[in-house]
Amino acid sequence: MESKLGLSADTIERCRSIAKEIVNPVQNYIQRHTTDSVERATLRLLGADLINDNGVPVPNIIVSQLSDKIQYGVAQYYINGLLKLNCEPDELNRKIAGGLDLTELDMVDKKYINEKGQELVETFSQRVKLHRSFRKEKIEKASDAQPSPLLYVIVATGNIYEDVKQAQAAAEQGADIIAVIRTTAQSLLDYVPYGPTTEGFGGTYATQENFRIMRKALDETGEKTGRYIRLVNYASGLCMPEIAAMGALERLDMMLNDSMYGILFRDINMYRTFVDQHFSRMINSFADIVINTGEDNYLTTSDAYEKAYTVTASQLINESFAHESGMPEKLMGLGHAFEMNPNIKNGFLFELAQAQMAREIFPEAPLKYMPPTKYMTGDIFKGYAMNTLFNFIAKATNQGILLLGMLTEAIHTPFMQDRFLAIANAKYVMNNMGDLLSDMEFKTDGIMQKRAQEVLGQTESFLQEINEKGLFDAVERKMFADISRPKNGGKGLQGVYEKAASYWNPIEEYLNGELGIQKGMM
Amino acid sequence: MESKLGLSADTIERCRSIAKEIVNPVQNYIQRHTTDSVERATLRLLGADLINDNGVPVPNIIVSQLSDKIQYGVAQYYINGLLKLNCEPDELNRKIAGGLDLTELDMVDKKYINEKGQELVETFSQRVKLHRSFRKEKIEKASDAQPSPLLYVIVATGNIYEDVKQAQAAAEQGADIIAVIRTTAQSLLDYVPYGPTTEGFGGTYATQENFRIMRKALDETGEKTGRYIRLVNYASGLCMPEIAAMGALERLDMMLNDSMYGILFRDINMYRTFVDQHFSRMINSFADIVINTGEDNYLTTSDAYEKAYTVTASQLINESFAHESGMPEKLMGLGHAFEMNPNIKNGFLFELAQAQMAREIFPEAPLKYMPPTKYMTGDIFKGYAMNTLFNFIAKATNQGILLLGMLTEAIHTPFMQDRFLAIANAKYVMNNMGDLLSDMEFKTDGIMQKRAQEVLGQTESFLQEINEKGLFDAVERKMFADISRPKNGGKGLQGVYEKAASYWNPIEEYLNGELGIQKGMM
Amino acid sequence: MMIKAYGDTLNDGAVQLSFTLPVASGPKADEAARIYTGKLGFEECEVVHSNPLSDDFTFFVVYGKSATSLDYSKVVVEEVETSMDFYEVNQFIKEKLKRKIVVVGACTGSDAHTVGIDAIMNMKGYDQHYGLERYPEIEAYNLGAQVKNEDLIEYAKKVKADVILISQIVTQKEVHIHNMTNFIELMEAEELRDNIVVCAGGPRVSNKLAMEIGFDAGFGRGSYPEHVASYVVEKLFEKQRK
Amino acid sequence: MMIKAYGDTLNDGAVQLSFTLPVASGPKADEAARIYTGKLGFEECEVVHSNPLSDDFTFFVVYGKSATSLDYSKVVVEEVETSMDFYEVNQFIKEKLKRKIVVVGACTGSDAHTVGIDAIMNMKGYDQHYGLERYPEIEAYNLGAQVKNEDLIEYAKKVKADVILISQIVTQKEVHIHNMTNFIELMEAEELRDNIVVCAGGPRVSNKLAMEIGFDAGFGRGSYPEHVASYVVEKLFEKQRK
Ligand code: B12
Ligand code: B12
Ligand SMILES: Cc1ncc(COP(=O)(O)O)c(C=O)c1O
Ligand SMILES: Cc1ncc(COP(=O)(O)O)c(C=O)c1O
Repeated sequence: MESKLGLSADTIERCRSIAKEIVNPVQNYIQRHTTDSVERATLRLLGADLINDNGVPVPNIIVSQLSDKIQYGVAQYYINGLLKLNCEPDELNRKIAGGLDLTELDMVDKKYINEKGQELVETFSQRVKLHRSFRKEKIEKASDAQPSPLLYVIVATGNIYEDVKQAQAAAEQGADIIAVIRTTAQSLLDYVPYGPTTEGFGGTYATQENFRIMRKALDETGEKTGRYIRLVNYASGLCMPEIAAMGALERLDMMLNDSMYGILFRDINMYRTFVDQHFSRMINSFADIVINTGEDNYLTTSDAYEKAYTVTASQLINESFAHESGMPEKLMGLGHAFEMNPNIKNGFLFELAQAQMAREIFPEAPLKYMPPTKYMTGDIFKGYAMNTLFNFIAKATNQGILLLGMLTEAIHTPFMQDRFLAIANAKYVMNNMGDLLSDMEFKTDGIMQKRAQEVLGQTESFLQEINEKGLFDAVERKMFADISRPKNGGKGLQGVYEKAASYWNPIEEYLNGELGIQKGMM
Repeated sequence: MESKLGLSADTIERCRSIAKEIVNPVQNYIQRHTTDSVERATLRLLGADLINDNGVPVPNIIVSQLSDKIQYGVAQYYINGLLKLNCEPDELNRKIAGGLDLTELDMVDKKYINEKGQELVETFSQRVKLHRSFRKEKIEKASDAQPSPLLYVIVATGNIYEDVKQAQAAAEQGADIIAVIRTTAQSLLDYVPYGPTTEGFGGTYATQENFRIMRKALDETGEKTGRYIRLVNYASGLCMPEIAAMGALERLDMMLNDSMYGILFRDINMYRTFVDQHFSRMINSFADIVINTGEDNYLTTSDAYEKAYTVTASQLINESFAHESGMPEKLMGLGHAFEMNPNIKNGFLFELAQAQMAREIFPEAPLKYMPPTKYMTGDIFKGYAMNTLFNFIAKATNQGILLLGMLTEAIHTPFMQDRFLAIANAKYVMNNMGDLLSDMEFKTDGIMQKRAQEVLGQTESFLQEINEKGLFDAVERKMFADISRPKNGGKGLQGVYEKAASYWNPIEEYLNGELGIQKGMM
Repeated sequence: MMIKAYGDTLNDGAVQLSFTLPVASGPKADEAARIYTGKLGFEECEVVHSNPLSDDFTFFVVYGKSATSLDYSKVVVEEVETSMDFYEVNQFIKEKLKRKIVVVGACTGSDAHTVGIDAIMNMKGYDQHYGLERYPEIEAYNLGAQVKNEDLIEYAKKVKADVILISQIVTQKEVHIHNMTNFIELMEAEELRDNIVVCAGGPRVSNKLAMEIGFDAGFGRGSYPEHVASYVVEKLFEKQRK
Repeated sequence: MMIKAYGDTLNDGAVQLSFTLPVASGPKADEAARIYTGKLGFEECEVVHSNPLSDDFTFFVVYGKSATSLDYSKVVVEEVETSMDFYEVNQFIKEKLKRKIVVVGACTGSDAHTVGIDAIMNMKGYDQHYGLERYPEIEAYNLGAQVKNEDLIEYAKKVKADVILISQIVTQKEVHIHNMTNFIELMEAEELRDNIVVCAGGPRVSNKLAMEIGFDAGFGRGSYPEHVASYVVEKLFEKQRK
């Protein structure tokens, strides 16, 4: 496909290979390390679940019991428990919640652990494969009813049961994707809450039970409307791999999962995040879960016109990291956003150029396009007009995933009617101007072509600079989003461990095999 | 300028000459006739004004006094009165209102009448020329502050004093043009009400005093904001020439004035309307008043996609009639509208093609682009989104006069905030995508090019058909807007008179000279 | 069943408002808007946006929560019965009324909006719904717009109308109510009211309003020809049986 | 001076509302919306639009008129004085306070929104208005977001702050009020409240709200650095003179 924007394929290629060079040393670090959360995710995939009377989840109990042994991989101790007590995970979970200390059990022969490990991996794998084929079938059946871009809305009442009402209503109105926003600051919890929850701030706790409740509700509405309603939650944070694991088990369809979001926007330690994102993306890749990256956050924090290139650079880095996790392009919901100051003259042209550029650089990725938020005000009417132009560009540039703007963005998390109005707006616009771009051409060396070329050029220089410094240092030196994060600062560093030579993780092994991930030098 | 839509210059030329052929026989009729309203307008321009105790305006009293003499032109009798009673118009008006019957006065020598006539014409001409130069100067000074398209909003409270508040607020918010909508059914009154009025339905009476009040208010706000605020009213109806006369005297800047609107949409007799529109347009031409034609009405009555060609055809006919009145293109605010069903797939493309086509066919005319009205509903949010796309097209195709859509169009005449929201929407959109069209090209033989070419083709056939039947018969046979109007039906036919050979009208003579209008065969 | 407005939590009572106050923009105006909304009965009023409209007027967008609730089970609407489609209506006339019926319609008074009455009556219909002129069992006369009540009644007498349909679109200063009331008065003066089924329609005409004024029924936005057709034939049948 | 909402005629009381009711769409729902709006105190309520949101919910747009009026002359706002610009503030500090002042700011609690506090404090400023870090006479420390109240106070003690600025953006379930109240309680427990000028800011933080909770002042949407700067230096000067 020829570039409508006159972008040079060589420059794009160069950018991509610099991104790979940037990622390489980080990947090297990742492969030599594990984290609390990677281990807890592994436990969850093998069957660990439940909380104790103090609300501490079993995976956390196990990891703290084994703190000095984590470097060997905690899976073997959990499996050893199953073998020693001759029980299934459910029972073992109850015992651990009741006070059983796994370190007090003698270890059986590694051979048996291996065997049992394979069995549990098989259970996990079967479950996820069933989800995959179920989803695939539903999506194929509904493909005519759900053309691109898919309409994505959030629910965020804080109460999973209210969320269900809101989500079902939205799905009936035409939403294809429902994201249950998490309660504020859940990303900073170093454990995953348990059970159904009804009290959150600005969102609802991500718990496995909440996933199940919403999954069931959306499947119902999907049946009713003859469509497949995708469910999204947030992996990012200190529990990134665990939440990915829960998503894989409960058939979520998308996961917020960025390689650097936690570092920059949640002050989570960079080593922790890099290791976590890799393992969580392996799970997503295997479970056929589309990730959503968080480039929009650069633009809400910095100026969207000035810093447009940081988005493109981050997309390329995210892509490179995702490749390392065995992720195919079709699962890469790379993020970007319509966040320029609405008062910029010809802002629409710059946004259009930017969106089209993303489309051309990542032709296979189902780009996730985020609506105006930063410049939304209490003027809900103005906001509605901005969303109209946003929807226009989304359709004109064939974005894959359209996160709908809410007219009340600056006021409150969405009311039921806000979502309805957003969906109606998108449907109106997209039907009305659907074939516009194929009916027009960009003027050679016009405003839009020049803008895209300029941003691509800036992206290349920026990536080069990062590569020279190295990613760790670049983050420390404020190169992203004007935020400096010291290498050993932030939350969660204490949960990072160098793997012992004998480190064993049956899930990781299995996924590496399934996803064809090449291990680099150790 | 090359056609972006690939329209054939030959076809356009052919359409134009058919339109002229259609207009020729009508013009011939027009020149041989006068009407009550033409005579009353003439009287007003010579100085007649005031009402009697029953509210009957002096011009109407004179015309009914002279009913059997109208064929000779009433001006001479009024002037005779001035000479006989040796007074100025003010005094004569009072006397007539008080009961004086002009027919009872002996006629002085025609020579004196002629002389006095020239004097009064001179007074009229001076007054209008002063208005013209005042307006020209103000507009030139403010030209940077008022780029194209000019933003046009309506006020319609029914009360001239409320209208003033609303109009001034709108002008401060950025409106360039204020139209005072007339009370419903004023077009059917065969006289012009008098004085300031505070009771109208869906609009405010057009009276000369109301014109003055609003003119003064807008001049004030214009001074305050460093802009020139245009004032619009409606000529159409049984008093078309009179209202044009009042507009010329009070420095209105635009006038709703269509060659066929009254016939089709108000069931006014066609002979009456054709004669009236001609004289009223002569006045507008001389006073440098931009006319607004009413093609939008075809689309609110019939389907906008199917009947798009009727708009283009009507524009060409309106243009041809306007030329006959000595009107330069820059005063031809030819109408069209964004009225397609919002659910049509690619409706935006068709609207864009249509608007661009009008632009290309009438490169010098300040096209008046009307907003969505028919498909507006109580869903004010949806309406606001539709207005966003409407504003988009207006700017993209460089329309001259942008009648802003109101989000409450389907509910009530505009509230003060409705106008504000409309202006804010237009400003946002137009600044944001201002240079889009010059940055894009229409795809050769794409949806838009084909659509425009198709509509132009239909226009030619339609004009041909009208020409074969003749315009009078075409109207009778429902060819416009699916409405049939019999030649001798409708209101006002009794007010049409064949001119006597000695017919005398000093205003008409003067304007014919000033405007270089060639009299055809009689 | 008691109900309240719903934002994102049952019974939160959340409502969006917008309005203009005749005061200059500024903190005092914002506070006035908050208090005003409070006086309207809302709690937790938030003035989320304000914008000057001129030196003397300011526009506000406000969100508030209201404790007011409504017993939904007590809400009664006299819905117009609109059960039959084109074919069924014609069938019904043939079988039950056993003769063609005569319908006269117009948009009355100074109101010049023909599109609504055309939607109901014209041959081609509206939104893929045939108009009354297309019904083989109905003799339909559409007099167009700006028809005087007197002329309409005169015409109805002439063609021996079973049904008169009135359209009223302009409502400013309640002109539609005056017009509709005047029509009913004339009908009564002529002692025709009881013999002829009279219906009104228009975007601001509800069944309730029309009945209060003395019509048999009223038809609001979104009406289709078969709605009024099925209503009037049932009504005529009912009258016939009395 | 009594005021009412204004649509197109003085004192017409016209207000636009939109809301959702937890009922299935249909004529009964429309009627319920009309009655509900009536119960909210509006007259001439017109349900101009309704749309199903699901089987159990319906959205409405309604226009109504309210007889409620408000005595505008009785409205009081304690406006924060915001008289000086960047240069004047620095001048004022030099001349009147005669020493550099220390300002510590943060977005507190679980709130992670830095843009607001950055707008006030960062060197580069916001919307062409320099932030406090750029003021030569101010020593400004911006601790960023998600700062615990305890940590903030600790830090303020360490740098001997004259002023503490708090930003609160998330307001769901009134989390900002809890957070702000907790801050004041801690300040009082540490007996620092009287020595330090404390201001809060955020899009839903009004001067009124902040003062009720115990802050010296509050700054809402559209605040600029010089607003808070000129307020605090005047306040400090006032304290100094006591
Ligand atoms: C088209 C239009 C016009 C056209 C009319 C062309 C024509 N041939 O009819 C023109 C341009 C001429 C026009 C003029 C005016 N209009 Co106008 N017009 C409209 C517009 C845009 C659409 C109306 C329409 O056709 N709707 C589509 C039809 C199908 O819907 P409907 O009429 O509601 O009919 C449906 C139902 O109500 C019902 N129904 C209607 N009648 C009947 C009768 C029966 C018996 C039954 C069973 C059912 C029924 O069934 C129909 C199908 O579902 C509306 C705004 C809007 N979007 O609603 C303004 C609007 C109605 N007009 C308005 C005004 C004020 C005027 C003017 C008075 C302005 C002026 N001062 O010049 C003039 C004068 C008209 C006059 N004397 O009456 C106002 C009325 C405000 C108010 N509430 O009082 C509106 C709301 C616009 C506005 N916001 O200001 N208008
Ligand atoms: C950008 C943004 C984010 C970014 C923040 C990036 C960053 N580095 O700050 C990201 C994406 C991380 C984010 C996340 C979330 N956000 Co957020 N976010 C926004 C957004 C779009 C813009 C806020 C903004 O930057 N405004 C621009 C600044 C300049 O304005 P300001 O903050 O009002 O500040 C001005 C004044 O208020 C004042 N001011 C502010 N503070 C102070 C302090 C002092 C002392 C003074 C004097 C003045 C002052 O001066 C400033 C300049 O005028 C708003 C929506 C909106 N358009 O407002 C939602 C919004 C604030 N977010 C919201 C939510 C719910 C969240 C989340 C909780 C969602 C979730 N569950 O994940 C998360 C978590 C955040 C958390 N833990 O706090 C809600 C809050 C709802 C509510 N009323 O409670 C909003 C309103 C969106 C919505 N409709 O749901 N968000
Ligand atoms: C990639 C990514 N993860 C997570 C989040 C938000 O999650 P939290 O607020 O829980 O960190 C966002 C929000 O924008 C995001 O972009
Ligand atoms: C050319 C023209 N004249 C007049 C009018 C309306 O005037 P009235 O309703 O008084 O006939 C319109 C309205 O659309 C119009 O287009």
